[in-house]
Amino acid sequence: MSAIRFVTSEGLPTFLARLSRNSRVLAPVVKDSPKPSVMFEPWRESMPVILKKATVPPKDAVLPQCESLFVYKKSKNADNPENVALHLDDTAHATPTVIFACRPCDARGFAVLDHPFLDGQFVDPYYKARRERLAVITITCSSGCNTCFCHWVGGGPTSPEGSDVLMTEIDDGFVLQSITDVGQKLLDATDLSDGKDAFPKVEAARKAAWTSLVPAPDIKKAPQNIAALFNRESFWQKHASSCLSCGACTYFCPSCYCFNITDEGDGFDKNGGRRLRSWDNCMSSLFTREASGHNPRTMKAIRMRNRISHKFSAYPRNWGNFSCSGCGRCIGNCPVCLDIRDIVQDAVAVADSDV
Amino acid sequence: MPVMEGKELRIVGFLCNWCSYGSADTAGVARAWQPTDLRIIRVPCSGRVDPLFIVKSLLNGADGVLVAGCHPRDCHYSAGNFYARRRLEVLKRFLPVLGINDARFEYTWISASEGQRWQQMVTSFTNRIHALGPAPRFENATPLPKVVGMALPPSSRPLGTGKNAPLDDLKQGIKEKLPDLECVIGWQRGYDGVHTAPLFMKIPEDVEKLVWGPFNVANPAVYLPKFKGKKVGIVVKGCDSRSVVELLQEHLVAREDVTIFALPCQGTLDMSRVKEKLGRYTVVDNVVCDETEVIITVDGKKHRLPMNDFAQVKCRLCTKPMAVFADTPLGESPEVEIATHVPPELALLDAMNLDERMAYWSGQITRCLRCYACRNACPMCVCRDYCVSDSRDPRWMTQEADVTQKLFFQAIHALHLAGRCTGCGECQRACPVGIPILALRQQIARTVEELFDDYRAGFDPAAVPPLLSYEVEEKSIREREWK
Amino acid sequence: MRIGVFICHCGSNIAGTVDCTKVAEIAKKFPDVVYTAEPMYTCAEPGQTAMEDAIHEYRLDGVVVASCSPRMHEATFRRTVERAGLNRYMFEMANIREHVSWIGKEKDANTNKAAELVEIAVAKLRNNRPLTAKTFDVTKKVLIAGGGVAGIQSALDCADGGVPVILVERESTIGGKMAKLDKTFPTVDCSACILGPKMVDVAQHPNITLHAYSEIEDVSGYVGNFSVKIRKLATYVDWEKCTGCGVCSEKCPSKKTPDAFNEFTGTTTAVSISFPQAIPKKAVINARHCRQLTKGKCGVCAKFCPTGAIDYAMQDSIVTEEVGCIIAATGYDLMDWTVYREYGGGAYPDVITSLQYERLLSSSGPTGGHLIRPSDGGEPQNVVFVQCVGSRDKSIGRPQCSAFCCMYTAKQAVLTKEHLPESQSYVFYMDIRAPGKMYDEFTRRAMEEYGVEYIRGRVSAIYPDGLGQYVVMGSDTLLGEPVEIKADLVVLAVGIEAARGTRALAEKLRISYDKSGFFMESHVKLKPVETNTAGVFLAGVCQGAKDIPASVAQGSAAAAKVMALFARDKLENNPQIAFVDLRRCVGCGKCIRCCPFGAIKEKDIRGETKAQVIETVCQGCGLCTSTCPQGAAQLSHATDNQILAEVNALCR
Amino acid sequence: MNYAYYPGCSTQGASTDYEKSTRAVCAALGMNLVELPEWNCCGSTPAHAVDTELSAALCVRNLDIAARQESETLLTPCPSCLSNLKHAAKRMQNPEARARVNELLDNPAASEFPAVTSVMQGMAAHLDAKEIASRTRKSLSALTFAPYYGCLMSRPAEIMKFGDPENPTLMESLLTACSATVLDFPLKTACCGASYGIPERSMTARLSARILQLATDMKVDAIVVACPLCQMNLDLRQPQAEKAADTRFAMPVLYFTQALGLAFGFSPDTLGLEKLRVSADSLLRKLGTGAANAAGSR
Repeated sequence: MSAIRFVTSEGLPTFLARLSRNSRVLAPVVKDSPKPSVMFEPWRESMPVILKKATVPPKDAVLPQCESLFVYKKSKNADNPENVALHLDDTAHATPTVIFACRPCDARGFAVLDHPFLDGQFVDPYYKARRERLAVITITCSSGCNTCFCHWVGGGPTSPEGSDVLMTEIDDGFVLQSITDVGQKLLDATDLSDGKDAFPKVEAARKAAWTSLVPAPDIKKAPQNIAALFNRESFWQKHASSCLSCGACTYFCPSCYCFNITDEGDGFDKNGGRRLRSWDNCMSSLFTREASGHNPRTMKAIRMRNRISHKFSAYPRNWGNFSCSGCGRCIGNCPVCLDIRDIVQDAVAVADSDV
Repeated sequence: MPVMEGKELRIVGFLCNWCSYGSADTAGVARAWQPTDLRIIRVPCSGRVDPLFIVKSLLNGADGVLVAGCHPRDCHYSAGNFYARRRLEVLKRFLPVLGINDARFEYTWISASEGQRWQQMVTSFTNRIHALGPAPRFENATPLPKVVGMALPPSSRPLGTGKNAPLDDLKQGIKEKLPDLECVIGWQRGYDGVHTAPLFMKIPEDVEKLVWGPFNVANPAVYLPKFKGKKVGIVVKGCDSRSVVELLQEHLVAREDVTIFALPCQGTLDMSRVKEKLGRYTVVDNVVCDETEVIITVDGKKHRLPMNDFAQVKCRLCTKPMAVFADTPLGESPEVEIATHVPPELALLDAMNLDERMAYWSGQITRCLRCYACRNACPMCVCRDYCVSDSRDPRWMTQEADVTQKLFFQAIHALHLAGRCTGCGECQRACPVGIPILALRQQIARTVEELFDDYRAGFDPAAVPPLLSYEVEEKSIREREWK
Repeated sequence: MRIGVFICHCGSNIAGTVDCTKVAEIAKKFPDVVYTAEPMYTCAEPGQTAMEDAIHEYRLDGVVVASCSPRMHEATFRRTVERAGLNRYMFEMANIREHVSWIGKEKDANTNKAAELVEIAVAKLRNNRPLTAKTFDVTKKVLIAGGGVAGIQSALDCADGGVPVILVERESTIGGKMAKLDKTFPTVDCSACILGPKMVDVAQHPNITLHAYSEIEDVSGYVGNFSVKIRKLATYVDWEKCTGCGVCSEKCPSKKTPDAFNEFTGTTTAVSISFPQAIPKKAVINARHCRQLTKGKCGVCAKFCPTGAIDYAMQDSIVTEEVGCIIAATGYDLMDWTVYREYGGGAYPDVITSLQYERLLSSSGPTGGHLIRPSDGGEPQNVVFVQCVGSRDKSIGRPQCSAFCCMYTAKQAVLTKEHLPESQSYVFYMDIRAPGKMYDEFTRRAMEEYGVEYIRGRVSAIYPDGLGQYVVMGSDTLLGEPVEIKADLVVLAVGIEAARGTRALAEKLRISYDKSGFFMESHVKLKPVETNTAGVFLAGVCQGAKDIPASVAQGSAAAAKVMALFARDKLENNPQIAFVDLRRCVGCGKCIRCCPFGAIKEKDIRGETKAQVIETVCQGCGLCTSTCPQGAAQLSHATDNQILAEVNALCR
Repeated sequence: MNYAYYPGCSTQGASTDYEKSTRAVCAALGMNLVELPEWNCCGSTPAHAVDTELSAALCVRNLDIAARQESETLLTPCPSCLSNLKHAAKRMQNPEARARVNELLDNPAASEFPAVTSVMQGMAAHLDAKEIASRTRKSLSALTFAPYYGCLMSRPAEIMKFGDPENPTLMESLLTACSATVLDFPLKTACCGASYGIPERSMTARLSARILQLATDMKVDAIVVACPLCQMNLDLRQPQAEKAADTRFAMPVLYFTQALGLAFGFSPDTLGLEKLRVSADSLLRKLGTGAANAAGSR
């Protein structure tokens, strides 16, 4: 039986303060700017938290924009300058972290990332260290939105996947429901009052959320249909003609995890040499440019094919589900309003009509 | 090897091989005592000094940077220092907008015989830097939490929805020319009624999808260079046409290859404000335009958006609602009141002191994810796949996600746009996290205007961009006045 | 890499204020440094030998020498490492003498700074690449622009030395300004008599091809291999047929044509030969005054020409010459003195320029050498000479001295007395500049033997007195009094400027020019004949004001430079030049627009426009590198990465 | 059309004839001169030599009055006043100077001042030559004039903006519009020596004599001037100049407004011709106009 707790809106700061005793708490906050954005930031006393969907998903908590895989230092002996000593530190640094008030789509992103980083033949130690120290408190959505399509891809406004705690807003506060053991422990460690009585209200709110959605089309055939279109360049060209090849889709995607590895600095530097892992963007021409200068994906259409195929065909074949949680950020962020939903639907339809 | 802790500050000098390096030698031969802070990097010519070397130095811990070259007209390479003078002056006026004290950077001319002058120069510059103290660093700045709201400047003309624009005539015009063209770039309805997406018209049926109105925010000129060598048409707003002019100027498209279709623009919407106004919604029920407002109904709720309140800032300041030139212009260009208002993004910075600006940028730039939407949406960012920001040779930047790297990229972008930026604002519009980066380009555009006879990019395809030319006697540059 | 660092003591020059041992200790810890040494004198033979030995013994593939300025010994050490088998560019210098030990007294700070300069050098060296020079052929032919006395001298010297010469002259005759002079100082011998024979030699020399009435249209190429397009202006007279008989000119009805050769002191005919000794002695039609060409009817000259040389349909033509060197000898023009409103601004007929006066004195001039006032033809009694009109006058932006006016003014005053013994000459001067051989003696004679009255002071105004004379107001600064002189004729010693079109030519030749438009020499003192463009040399006043003997001397000097260059069969380029990474290049042409040498051209590579460096033309300034936004254009030995390595060593 | 008008002190005493003729001619041209209320000295000769800021403050006070009247143009007949007013306006563009001058004033000066210009330029801008010609009642074709501007009117060129500083021609255009013959007078901008009128009278006499001599040699009927000080030197002090040159000139020296006034048909009294030290009767006879009441007697 999961733990169910209740917190009033006014009680949230106390709750967050309690959480941040043992962990870094990442909570959404509005960044002031002509075009305001909502970012996850480590919670501090009196930081005004906003419960809006964040502009950038909290993926950074497990897969930072840039991290040092290892740092090395070189030193020389003045008596024999040819003799260089090397010291290498490859500790995986991880801080216990609670993500507060991400959305179900964000949380599902972690579930997507877990497969390649934890489940395959190779376990990524850096990811693992962070993931194991992570707890996710998700706030369920009260309605759909113009760019979201979580319910197309197997999720929904109240989907619990990837979450440790689900939080739902009701008229006078929030009900928190643990989903996992981690969540249960997390709630148990707080002094929040019991919320069982309010749970019917929660169920009503969740149901209302679902009914607000525009019905989803059937894209179950996407994996095979997209694969069937692999060699149809014209299809991809049509859908990529307006693409600018930037990373406004991938870098903001809760489930994109491509990275690049570069070496920076020198062992003799004060800061040492660093092997960096940083986000990479499959829509960029550089993504596949080889050292020789050759590039198998010079055309953006082919890069678009890669992105769509990976999310809706290759990944599902490997891991079962789409590597897309339908958050819609790639649509809303795209400077030229490219819509991944159109591409997927079109792929399903075009390939179907071929048969 | 650090500077002498507590005694020296980090001062970097870029000296041309022929005159100024020689003057430092002459000073040495004359045993002219100098402070020990300066470290000299020898370059062939002051024209070789990319302003970005200076920005990089200053962002990465230099407390002062001094560039010296041959006196004007004495350049070993005839004109290197003339170009350097323009570029370095632009840089000098750019640094403060980042929050870097421009007194930390100086450039000067000195001949190989002027050893004594070199001694004075090094001494006075070093004293100046010591008086300023160690340079504050971005990574240590406390981010400025609150940004003051920006006042909207008065509009240069009545803004409207363009509902009466002769769209049908335009469609007809496009259809007539379409057979000779690879395609015509325009706008079509996007994923819902309040968004448009680029449209590439190839067949007459495509032309029917063309839309015109306040949702046509994207600048279609960004696609033009890809069509180099092919016949292509483009539908433009006035601002977009300035980008086309710049591309023509840089020979990235040929005039004979591009057919320009134009309608007078009455303004486009600031989509971030529209988004705020509409809030989270599921379905757009209806979009209706009357002359001056857009009425949007979402999820059954009606919102009125007067253009005067919801247009992009650049539309309020627009001086060119109609294309600079077009092959098929339709409609009359509205009367525009030419007033020079400082764009609000820039006015905001103007009102801050250097420390505040540094804090402002460190607060804003942190959330940059280096997605490069700003760069890729910029019609003048023609390097594309070979941008120096993500190359190893040359290797200007690392992949590190720190404030200096992120800000340095913005400096690269802004300086590479010097004299080329038309202020279309696509960089800032494209930024998913709303970093007000346009201000950096605006500062450079303002500087270019001040220095080079009110030069504004994007009006004359035959103009020589000011940073690619020089005057022997510069009217507005007084580089010799510092001592 | 395996880098060796040599910290030179330079006796006590460096070691006196820098702890060299400590610098060497620190340097040992720099990346890739495997060897350090502290020679007493690295540049001395033992020092160089030790370096060569160390390179062999420690298998060094890069060397840093921390010593004096690279401007002193970079070339020396490059040769040293080359002898030891390294590429000469795998070498860097740290200047720890001029920039450290000689300018700072604190040993700690100096040592620290020296070590850091070594660190920068090592950082740079780690990014260095071997570079090799390329060789190319030389076209042993010279083009000389300008047929004044300097150009004539260069042409004759080169031609005598066996070098084929292409002489290009803008006017219809060579001779330049000297041909217009009546007499020359200080000997007062006839200008035409001494210049004439040289002009004839030019015409007759088998090695000289003369293009008169021609202009330089375009210059491309580089030292050893210039290609020059010459625009031969339409003369409307077929010079192959013209014998210079002058019948056309005699018969021409358009007699009011302004006479440029006579400085507009008289008139000539629309078809004419500028003066009797002209070379080539060929007629030219002035198209703006020819009735046939302006109104379409006349044709008198064509009718009378005994050889049928008149060709009214003639067009400009272009000839291209391939040459290895170019000598610019384009001379000067008088500045526009009418900016001096206080001298009447050109409104008074009897206020004339010294060159006009020269034509009035000349027996081949419009008056046949009879000295008269232009306004009424009367003989002037009082002649006032005003010096420094447009020279040494900052108020009109001409601070420079025109160098020869003092002397010719004295000469003209002397000639005035000889022509009109009853006349009285006055000279307003600032200083008398007579530094040449027999010059000062000559001005003294003017004063003492010819009674010329020299008044030290400037003239503030000249105005007609309403009674037929001019009042020349000035001050006598020796007496401290204002002076007023009634003059019948006023001769202005008008300052000179570079000949019209000089700036355009400079741009074609890619050389620089100073404020007055004179070409810039490569070094004010040590390279007065060379320019910064290899293979382009200067002769005569185009480089700066000078008199006839100095122009002749520079003409010969330029010829010597040409012949020295042509003594080699192959030339070698400097490998420190730009190159373009074709993958990065988007063909935007910004580098082409900026390059001061025209050393980058567009090239079509697989259907895409790309920039390409012309290796023999590039001088290695690196402007393209700092201009190219993609970092596609890179300057060898000063690439972005090399300079960034230095910046990163200092700032991080 | 209304024009703010700053008469300057000379017009109140030594050159009331200039003032009278200026007002008469302006009225005839349809220019309504609105005298600045409570104007003060422009700070000429003594003040500007002693204290530039105080002298500027004096001018600025006048400029400020004009600014508050919201006039577009401020006219003054006297070149010395004009020069001071223009210099003061220029000086006020420097924020530091402005601050110091403001300290001297009761209230800070207006941020912008109306354009200051000479009456002569004001007339030329007001009506073109053709229109001026159309107002001529009496042709001056019988008369030959030497136009004399003096040293101040056109200098320094960048401040006074009076055309070619060595060879202004505005007066010529006004007078030729009235059919007078106007010679190209080479000394039109030469110094009359006014500045040394008190300390070194002999120099003034010599400089004035040169001007008078040239005009005499050029056989003009009169010298026409635009400056009260020049007029005084050439006219009132003509005997001194004659003594210095040891000759007799008897050269009438008129204000250009007087010459124009004659052409417009005003009586000599209206134009104050009686104030001339050297009688203008010879001119009037040539024109066929009656002599002035109390023409200057010699």
